Amino acid sequence: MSATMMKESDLSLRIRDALWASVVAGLIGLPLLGLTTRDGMHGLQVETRWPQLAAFIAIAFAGRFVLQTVMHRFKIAPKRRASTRPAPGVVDKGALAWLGAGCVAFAVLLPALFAGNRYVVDTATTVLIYVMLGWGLNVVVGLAGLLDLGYVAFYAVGAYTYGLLSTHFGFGFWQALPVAGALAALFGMVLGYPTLRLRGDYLAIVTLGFGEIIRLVLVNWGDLTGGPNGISSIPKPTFFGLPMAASGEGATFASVFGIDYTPGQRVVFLYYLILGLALLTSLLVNRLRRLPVGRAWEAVREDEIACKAMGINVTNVKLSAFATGAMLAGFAGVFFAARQGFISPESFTFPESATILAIVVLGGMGSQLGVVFAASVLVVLPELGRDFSEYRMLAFGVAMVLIMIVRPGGLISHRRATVNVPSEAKQ
Amino acid sequence: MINEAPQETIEASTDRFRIESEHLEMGMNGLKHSMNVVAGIGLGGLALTWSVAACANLVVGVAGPMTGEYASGGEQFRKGAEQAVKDINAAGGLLGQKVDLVVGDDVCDPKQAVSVANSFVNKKVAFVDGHWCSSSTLPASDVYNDAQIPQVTVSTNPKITERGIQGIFRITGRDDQQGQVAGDYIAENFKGKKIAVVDEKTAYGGGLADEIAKELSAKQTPVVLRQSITAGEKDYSGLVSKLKANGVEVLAYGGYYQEVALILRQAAQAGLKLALIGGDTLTNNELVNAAGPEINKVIFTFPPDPRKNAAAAKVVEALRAQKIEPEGYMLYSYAAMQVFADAAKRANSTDYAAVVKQLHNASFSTVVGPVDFDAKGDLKSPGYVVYRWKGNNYEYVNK
Amino acid sequence: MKYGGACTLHRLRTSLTGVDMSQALQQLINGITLGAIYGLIAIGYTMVYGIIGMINFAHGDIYMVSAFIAVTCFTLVASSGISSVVATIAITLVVCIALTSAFGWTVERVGYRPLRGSSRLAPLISSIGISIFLQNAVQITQGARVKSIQPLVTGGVNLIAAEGHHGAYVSYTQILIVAVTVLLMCGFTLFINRTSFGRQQRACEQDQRMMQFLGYNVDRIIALTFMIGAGLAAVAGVMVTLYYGVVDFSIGFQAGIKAFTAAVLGGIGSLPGAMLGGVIIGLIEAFWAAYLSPEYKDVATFVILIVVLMFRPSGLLGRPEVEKV
Amino acid sequence: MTIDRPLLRVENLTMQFGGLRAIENLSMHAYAAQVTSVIGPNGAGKTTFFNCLTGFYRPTRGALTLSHPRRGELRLDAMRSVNVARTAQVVRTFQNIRLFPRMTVLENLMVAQHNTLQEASRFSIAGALNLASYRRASEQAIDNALTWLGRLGVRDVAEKAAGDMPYGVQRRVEIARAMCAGPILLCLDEPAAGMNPRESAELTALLRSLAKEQGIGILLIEHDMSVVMKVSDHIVVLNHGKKIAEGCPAGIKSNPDVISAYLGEDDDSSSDELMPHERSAHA
Repeated sequence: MSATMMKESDLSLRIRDALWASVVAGLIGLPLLGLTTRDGMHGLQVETRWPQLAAFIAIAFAGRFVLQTVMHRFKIAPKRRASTRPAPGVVDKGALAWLGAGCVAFAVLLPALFAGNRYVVDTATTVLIYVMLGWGLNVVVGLAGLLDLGYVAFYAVGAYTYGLLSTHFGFGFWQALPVAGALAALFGMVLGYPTLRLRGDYLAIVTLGFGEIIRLVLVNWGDLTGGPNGISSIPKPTFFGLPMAASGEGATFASVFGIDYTPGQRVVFLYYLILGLALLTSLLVNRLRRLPVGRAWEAVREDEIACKAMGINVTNVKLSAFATGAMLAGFAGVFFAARQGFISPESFTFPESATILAIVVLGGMGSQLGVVFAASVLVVLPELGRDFSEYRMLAFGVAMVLIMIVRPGGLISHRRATVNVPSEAKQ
Repeated sequence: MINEAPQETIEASTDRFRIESEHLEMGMNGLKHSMNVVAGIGLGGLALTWSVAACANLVVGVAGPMTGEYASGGEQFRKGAEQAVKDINAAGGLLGQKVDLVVGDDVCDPKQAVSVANSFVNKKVAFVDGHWCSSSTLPASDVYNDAQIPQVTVSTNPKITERGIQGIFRITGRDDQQGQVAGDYIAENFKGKKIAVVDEKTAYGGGLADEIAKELSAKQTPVVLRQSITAGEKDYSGLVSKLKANGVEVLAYGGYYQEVALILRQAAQAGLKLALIGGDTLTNNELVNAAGPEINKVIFTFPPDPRKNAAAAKVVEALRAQKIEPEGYMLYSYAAMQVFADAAKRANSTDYAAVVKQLHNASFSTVVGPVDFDAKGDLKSPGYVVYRWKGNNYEYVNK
Repeated sequence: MKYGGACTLHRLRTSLTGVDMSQALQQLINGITLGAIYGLIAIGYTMVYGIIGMINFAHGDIYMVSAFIAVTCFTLVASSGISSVVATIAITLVVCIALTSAFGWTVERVGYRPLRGSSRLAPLISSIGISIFLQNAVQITQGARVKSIQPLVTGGVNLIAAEGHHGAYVSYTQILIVAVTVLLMCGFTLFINRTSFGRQQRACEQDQRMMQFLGYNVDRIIALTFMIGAGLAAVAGVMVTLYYGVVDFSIGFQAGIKAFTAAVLGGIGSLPGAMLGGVIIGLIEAFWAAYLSPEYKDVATFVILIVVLMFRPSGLLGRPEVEKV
Repeated sequence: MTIDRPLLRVENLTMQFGGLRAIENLSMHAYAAQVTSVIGPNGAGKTTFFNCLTGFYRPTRGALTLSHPRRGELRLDAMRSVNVARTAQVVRTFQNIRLFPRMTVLENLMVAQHNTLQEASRFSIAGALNLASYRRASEQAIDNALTWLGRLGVRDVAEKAAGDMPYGVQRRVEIARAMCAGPILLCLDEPAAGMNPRESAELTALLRSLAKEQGIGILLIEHDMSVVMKVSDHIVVLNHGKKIAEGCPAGIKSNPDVISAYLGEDDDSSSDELMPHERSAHA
């Protein structure tokens, strides 16, 4: 009896709640869905779309109600205070390791699985670029805890370094790679220095500012960067000096290996190239994490004052984090330039930085595997949406919000210890 | 329970969206789902390969900014292509095959342009109509060249045809050519007036303004102010008061219409009387409302208005019947398709080499008049004409 | 950068020759107008930051939405045959503030409340997500074309009418914008300092936990803060629509960044700071654009921001945080 | 162990915040191999003293001189906190525990040995290549850490996240971490706070043995009189930033000024502090 009473009361509760939801839906739907303006003969004219608005409100009501009921039924408590600390690993280490191995295997086999499917391989290449960028930014944001909204600047530095060196001085991909990395790292330190005293959001806006400054300089310093025209016909990377071409002067990859050239080969080659770079990055970052410098990064994130009291030079630690992250972005930039063959400032805008940051956070800060998944989601989603392009960025935005709400700690919020008690010492 | 309501409101926005939201959920619940997402690349790919396998028809692509800042330009471009394909199919298709049109949205972003290009290659398109922005055409054309797909673009940046790519053609003039025309016009019609040359820093605008400036100096016409601004701003009061301080009467502008509208309005507000001369993008009728009464001060260069061609009459009629005004590049997009279809017919195949050979040698009659490509792929006789906006439509300026 | 410096110097020399007082005055006026708008948006950032210590990246897009609402509203009112300019503006303001604050509320509810107490980056990302969503939602529902209304308030005052069209000119719109902003600021300061909500709001900034223990509904206070921020952004949206007359779905980003910069420059968390920062940035832009290189004016803005922060790590009016050991 | 020359000499140290004098003309000595306690009612300026000592505050006046066995006379008041810990090897703990919460206990102790390891890793190159030299160094660091965890009886939590540990454990981990940094002067800010009598008794024993066998000086801020009285060789009593008494535990206990300073306190929480522990101290 009382039970039914209960049900009744919270049923009405749910209805009231759903009504409230639909009221809000009405308020925000009215100006966007309900009314719109079209260019008329003289000035704008207002058009109404009541049916859409009504549908919208109805769906809001129904959706809210159903959702509430479901949550009520399955006793899903709304988690208000999501824990600051990453939730204890979603899965145990073993499973993660296997998953990682699985991803690598999938990545290696992908060109075979989709043989001749240029588009898939190319999209996978894009994913890997973002994975690499994500891992780089992870050092700065995930490990050292420095919020960087201008990361794309270093990506640009790398790309333009290769673009300029190759077009002006005939540098090859492999020669340019270290130069670009070093230069980006240098920028990382230069830009990092003024931000050392800043925390949190002050750091955020300053790094954002740096990103914009770099972009504006690229746009306006026409003599060097070609301004908005960018740099075109940047050479593609070679396979140990063998060009990937139908028939270049001298030996080509195809001719040497006695196979006939197909444009697909280059795409696959580029894919394996970035895969290699990404795996190297992963190894490097993993290794650094286990080194004193890596632990210092995390320590600074956790408590700067304690670091000072332990005699750790916080300045150096932060700068090393900036430099490392920047260097990796520089490498990614070189590859980007080589793959596109054309670079212009449009590719290095703030939304790019935001996307990379989103990848790191959605992935679960500090988790390499998480970055892989997040990058896949954020790159593949818009691609899948290409055919109904209008709605794809819409979905993209929603995805970011939903993932954050469902998993505030990121897809994989699981921290691996950097050092363990040696087994013989255990007892 | 706190957070969900507005998600629903978001979901409500479209049923298509819900299709996607399935994909989103993948991301949500941790690993195995995320695994699916990785596989998602695969699924996406498979879906595409199937779609290719499914249609035995001849596939052609049209690419441009269907969303984003320049969406309206892309829309014109797409409508033109759609109409062309419709008409071709109505006439029994091409080489006995029905023609399917696939649309690629590059948002005028070089990275996405490459992605679109690759998806076209994947869908085995026989021909690409586009891209629209120079900054998209440049990187994409490498991919098409790689995959041996002929391409006809309306991008006006000279560089595009200067890179020795065989299969790329341009059915409009180039910035340097229209820059010349605009420059001449200014030199002749605004003798002794104070002239400023301003551009927004885009591949299109910068190039155009430089050409105008070059032509003016060639004609010994002094320029009191050469200036660049950043596109996408809203406040150009700085520029305006600079123009005012220099007593500028004629503003030659290289850039898109959004900025033109703002500059004119803010100039008017500051009580500055200006004549503004710009390039082909000022055909966009968004400018009419955006610039308000100032519109009548806008002069621009554009190829001869194809709507006035007898050859175009039928198409124009057909489009107007669908409440579509064939303005801007719509008919050029249509013509690009015509050219390809024609070349394919003559070559009696859609094979790259054959089609390109035809495109280089043969001459075609299209809705934009006779079309002849030179060795580089540019028009042999690119006519640029000067127009002036009058209220809601533009007309030739009689010199 | 070096090149930039060189060319600006060059520009400086050339332009200083042709410069007269009236242009300076003109830019002062333009700068203050622009700054007022930035300031109005910046307050939204600064309030939200003050109360939950997080950046609301969607704020700029809320302002954009309000501009669209304003366009629709202006058009409706015009077509409904109300001719009085004052009435038109008043109605639009009310409608915009009401609807826009609904957006503010929703943003908080969707993007922030579920994430309260989780890592500081989670809400940042969700708000970036919301910002992307809003931009595209507007683009889809309202169209990608630029919306424009005919100038509503025309005419102005010539300050130095003397030598021909070299005079400094204040349009009535500019006067209106500055006036409204000043009024709003005064009223707002009173509101925050006098009313009980103002007190609660400031108390929350000090210590949310305590407020909770004291039995205040912190969620409600935070939600209201978001709504107020949105309301002010709405005013900015209306003003911008009046001022420029042209609106498109991408205006939110630029303005957002600038306003955010303004908030930080003035010392994030401080209301007068936000206004001050806004005006400073407005002036920097106006003068840099007029006398030096317009294309480098944003670089200038950010460089100045960075320099200021290097010497005052918590902005001009922000209370410096002492290292608590 | 010779206690002729003091390890730390504090000469009329004054710390002023605006109008408020947190410390006024404090002069005192601390010796190697000895435990020197600084006691006093709340707000007596004890922690401020530590902050001056470890370079977090710059003293308004006065000198803090450390006679380092190898590096000679060092003026701590002129050093940045980093160097106080690194060069002068003066390591401290914090009243409100400052561990690295999301890192494991073992990692916390490894971070404390950062400089040695960083040295060994040769700009992370030797480390990245995992050369023998670095491997040896890190193995040493690990069992050094484990040893200290053992000494403080918290070895079993080595692989747990430090932030998840109970209060008492965290205190001990923090001490272990400080010891890993290899101090010659160890400054402990209320180490016994939040420990039960048994734990604090253990702590007392531990501190004494640390001082004696390692020969390091220990500066101790503590409210728990039972600990203070047992562990200290020398006690300095502060009140309102001034030194009101100094001497051996017995002397301090019977010192009228001290009693009044505590009992005189209107705040009774601190007044009863002395009495109960008095008894337990005698018991």
